[in-house]
Amino acid sequence: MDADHPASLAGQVARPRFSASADWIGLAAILAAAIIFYLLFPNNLALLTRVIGIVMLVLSVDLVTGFCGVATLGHAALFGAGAYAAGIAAAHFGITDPIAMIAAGAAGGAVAGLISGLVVLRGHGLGQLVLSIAIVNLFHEAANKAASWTGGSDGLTDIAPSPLFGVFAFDLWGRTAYGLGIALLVIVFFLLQRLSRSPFGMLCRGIRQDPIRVAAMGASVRKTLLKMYIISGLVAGVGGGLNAISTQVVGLDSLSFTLSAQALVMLVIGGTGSLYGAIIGTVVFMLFEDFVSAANPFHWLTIMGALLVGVVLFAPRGIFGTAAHLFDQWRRR
Amino acid sequence: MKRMLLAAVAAIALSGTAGAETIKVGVVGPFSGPFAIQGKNFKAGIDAWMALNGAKVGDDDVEIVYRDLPAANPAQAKALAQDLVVKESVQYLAGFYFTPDAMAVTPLLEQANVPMVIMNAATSAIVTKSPLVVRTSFTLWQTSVPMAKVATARGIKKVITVVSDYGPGVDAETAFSTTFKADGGEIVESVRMPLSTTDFSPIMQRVKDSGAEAVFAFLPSGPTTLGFLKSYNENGLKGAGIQFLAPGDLTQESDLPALGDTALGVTTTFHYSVAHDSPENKKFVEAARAAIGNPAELSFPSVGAYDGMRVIYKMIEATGGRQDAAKAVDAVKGMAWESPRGPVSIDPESRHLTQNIYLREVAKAADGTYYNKEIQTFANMADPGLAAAK
Amino acid sequence: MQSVLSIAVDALAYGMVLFVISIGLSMTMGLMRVVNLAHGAFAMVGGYLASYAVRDLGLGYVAGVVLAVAGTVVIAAPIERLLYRRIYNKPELIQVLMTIGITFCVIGIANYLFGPTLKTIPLPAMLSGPVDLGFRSIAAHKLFAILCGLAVAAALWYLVERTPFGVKLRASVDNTPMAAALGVRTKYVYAASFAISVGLAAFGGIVGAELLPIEPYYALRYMVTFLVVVSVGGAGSIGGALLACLVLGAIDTTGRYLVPEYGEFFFYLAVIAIVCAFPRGLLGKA
Amino acid sequence: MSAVFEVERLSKAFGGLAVTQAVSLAMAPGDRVALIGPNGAGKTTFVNLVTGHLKPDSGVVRIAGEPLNGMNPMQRVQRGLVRSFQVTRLFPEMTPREHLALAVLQRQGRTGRLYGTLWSMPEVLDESEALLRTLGLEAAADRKVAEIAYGQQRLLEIAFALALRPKVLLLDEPAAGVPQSETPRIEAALAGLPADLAVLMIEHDMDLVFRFAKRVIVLAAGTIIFDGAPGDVTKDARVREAYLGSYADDRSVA
Repeated sequence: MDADHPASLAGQVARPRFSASADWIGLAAILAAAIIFYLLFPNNLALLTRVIGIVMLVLSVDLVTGFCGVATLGHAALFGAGAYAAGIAAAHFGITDPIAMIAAGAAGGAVAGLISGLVVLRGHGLGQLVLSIAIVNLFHEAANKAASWTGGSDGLTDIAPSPLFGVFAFDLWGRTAYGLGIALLVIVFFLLQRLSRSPFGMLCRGIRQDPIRVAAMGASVRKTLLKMYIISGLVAGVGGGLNAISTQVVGLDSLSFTLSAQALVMLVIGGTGSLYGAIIGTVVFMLFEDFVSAANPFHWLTIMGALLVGVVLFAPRGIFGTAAHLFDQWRRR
Repeated sequence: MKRMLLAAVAAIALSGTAGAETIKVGVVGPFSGPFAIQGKNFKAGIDAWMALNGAKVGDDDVEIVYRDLPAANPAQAKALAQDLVVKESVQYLAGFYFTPDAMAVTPLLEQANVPMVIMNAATSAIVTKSPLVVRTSFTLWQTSVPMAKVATARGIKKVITVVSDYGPGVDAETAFSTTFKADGGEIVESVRMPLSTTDFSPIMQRVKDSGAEAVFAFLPSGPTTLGFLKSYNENGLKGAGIQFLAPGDLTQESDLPALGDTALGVTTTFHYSVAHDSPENKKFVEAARAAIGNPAELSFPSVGAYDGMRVIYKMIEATGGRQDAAKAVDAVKGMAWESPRGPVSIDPESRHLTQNIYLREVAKAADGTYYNKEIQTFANMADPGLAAAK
Repeated sequence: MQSVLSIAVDALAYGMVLFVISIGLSMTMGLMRVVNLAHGAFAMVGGYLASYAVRDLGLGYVAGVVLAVAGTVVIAAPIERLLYRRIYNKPELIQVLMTIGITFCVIGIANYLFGPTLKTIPLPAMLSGPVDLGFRSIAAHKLFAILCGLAVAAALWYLVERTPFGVKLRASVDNTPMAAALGVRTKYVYAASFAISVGLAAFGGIVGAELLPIEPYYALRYMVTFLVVVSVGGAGSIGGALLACLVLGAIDTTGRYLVPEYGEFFFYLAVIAIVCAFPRGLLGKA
Repeated sequence: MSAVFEVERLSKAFGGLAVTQAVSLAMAPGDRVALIGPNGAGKTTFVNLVTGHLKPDSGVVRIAGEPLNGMNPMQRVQRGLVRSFQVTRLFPEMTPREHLALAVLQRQGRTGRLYGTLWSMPEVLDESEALLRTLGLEAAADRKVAEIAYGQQRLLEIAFALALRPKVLLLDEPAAGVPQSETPRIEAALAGLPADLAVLMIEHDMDLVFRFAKRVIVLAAGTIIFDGAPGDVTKDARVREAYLGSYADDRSVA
């Protein structure tokens, strides 16, 4: 990974060894959490798998919003495109191998990312937000219109993924789907960690902090963001593909403004600009929602709203962001 | 904690002595969000049934487990159903307001060994997706075809259809158009408008310009119907004598107080009016109104839920409380009873309800409230949609 | 020709309803720099209060409207004091989170208090009938909405451009510390303009209730529409918002007349085109 | 020596107002030129025209003989025309080391790379470290820029530009806003700029101009009114008039 060059100046530089090992700790933590959740809630695997799919969407939002500073309320377009790509591959082209379906999802997400990026990046501030909303609504309408391909508002059904590696079937208990989800999450998370430390990741953080400065050093802000949008589409598309496989149905809601807004809310709850924040925000939001909506199916929205307000008041950097900040201050003392 | 433990011990002890089981029924519906009123009606129908018939079948207790699904979201529907089956060990799945949600769950049923009783979702094809599906609501074909007959009978020759651009809307349009054309009528234009439409004036202008004698409309029940009917009146269509034809979703009872005089005289075809005159319905309405709290909120999903519970009770009885989905479904095939909506029976082949469809007119009662007054009956309608699909 | 005129009148009415509701949001976003996604919630509160006052308490329409607008401002005041004041000058995403949270709470509470059904605001006889325009008839309340829109636009313009309060407001917005140093009590200026914006939302909710009916989900259902209006017009610009509403009303209405099944496409493609061509809104300040 | 940076009859008008009028100048490698002028003389416009942020009405800018017309600001940077900002524009959450590494990577065309960390690129770190030392920023190297002193930020601004290895460097008031006590460090940094680099400094502080520049250009009302040795500038009648007289009144006539 890192070459140790004692002869070079780099060898004398105080290298932040902490962060590299933290990467591995993070991956281990995800795996550990996955196992703990499996043991604690063996009967909730369907929900947990859905959470993983949405985690990918929120990670994808984090890539453009948290890392690059592009606010979006239309990111479900990428997620839904992935879900429909995987679903259509299975339902219309007989591509039922789960890995191939995930690949189709990633490809669909990337294409949607490119299209979204081309439009959304033309705006700034509020205009950008509105462009992203327009995009997701256009995608939604297009999917509604193309009912012969997408099933329209009835949803795309008849998605029957074949067993994973020919062995593990996707059944009612959802163990296979959960396992596949965790494996994909670990891979995606590992790659995104690498990405966030790469030169490209640095450039993106630079763009968020001062795009004019980035342009003044000769880098193209637009091209960089577009590239990030495509990567973001890949990630969201994998999540969408996973959802198509695990639920075996794709609905128009996966291309909705509502889902887009929820994803952004989850990200902000967890803490923007950090991969952990994206995961924690999604898990907290969705498990909390599941809990309160089961406890009181009729009036849970109020409690949900109170949670959001509470986060702003008491953890304005998001749950992870605030925790990290407190830890940082504690370490400095 | 201690109390919970005690309760658990007590529960085990009780079940041991009595030999009775708790049979869980998972109900998925929109209990919050924009369609909360429909979910509330599910619950009212279920509560009414249990209030009138007890929470026990034989020795077995029946427990309802509610899950909220605020808007059509098939992926979440499936996750919820999976959780209900795996975690809550429900023996029956019921509810389902939206078609895509019901569709998403059907592939699970066989493996889960769970019958599904649909209390609303109204697209014909759902029952074909699994032999374990039984539906106690209606289909859009069922409610739209009679309207075409009414139009022909009234001597209307030219109709424009205006529907919301989504599955049920397209269903209603096809059902009406096919029937109307077969009877020699002419569809001058078919307009599909996005679900999000709020200002209907331009649509009404189009209707006016089309030269049709009547407009056949379908929109999902709720806020938009108000705007639609108002536009119909205010843009002078009513005045110009263009007749308004629609399935009963547009004048569901819970919307009537808001629609007020706007809806007066509007005729619709539907399977259930809260004002249906029968002793069975009186009993039901009384119980259901008590359950829902605000009597004005009671409308059609409640009757689907009420009859759904009747079917589920029959299934529990037939299986003796044991989990056997195929046997349970077999037991209700051909089942016939007097529902609050009128006489109904379950078609053994399609597992869908054969029922009367009524032509109704919105009228004002003596106490100033509005109701759907039944003026004509189309008896024993099976689902024409399935026949058409073949 | 008659159809064209007719469509134009519909477009104007629809646009003006949008304007009355959205202009308050444009003020909060442009002048106070708060992405207030709870704006629709306040419009809804106004609608509920008016419906309650006129329908259930049997007050007259005018009294009901005045009471509802005042009531909404009274309800909003502690929310401003306790919650909004903490998000002025905070990052946009934090504002989004807070205001969505507030929206959820308002929806939940409205659902609990008033139930999930539609609520109407009974109109006085004068506004409920159709009015003959010669080439067509139009509902009187639509004409009323058009007049309200024009009145609101004129009054706001006067307030911001021609009164001492407007001067203070613009000063506070341009440079809060400087304005404070010059003796402007910015806290009060912010509170006052927030109150105005909420009052406008409530007023819009009431006037527009015939077109956008009041129900608990109102707060989220039309949020996107209001955001689109503000961004197309340019946040903080009264003329911009007015122009945006007229343009969007025209596009939407024409689209739904000509190609109803593609109305949505038409509308959002137009929005994309406008936002790309005018990144700061039609009349937005650079 | 042949010119590395040439500006030929560059003109720009906003509406009827000519802000830059037929400005021409040439610089060779190693030149140290100061561009001065009273407020409103058109210095900012001139810089924006050169960097490509504004499109000139006429005229040519060349780097090493290559005309830059039609190139966007990024392409101009890639040709070796780099600027610093009057008010620091840095990335507040990054460290100086990361800034310089990023600039080095950018120069090498490697900022698009999706893999590998800085710590796996010793040559990049070495170069950044060398720049940090040259400008005396080692102590602050691993602190967030938002937390370091303004003087150090100004130095980093210069180092950042150097990391791009420009042929021509436009320094926009490099000492602006720096406390008196820290200006010597800035001056030292300026004195240590690479010998083959052509530097055009826009500056108000005449002390700094006299110490740094071998040549001074005075811009007034959009035209060059003086181009010569620093020693002569204060004696020039036109310059005196521009700063002290009411030359600006004639601008509308021009």
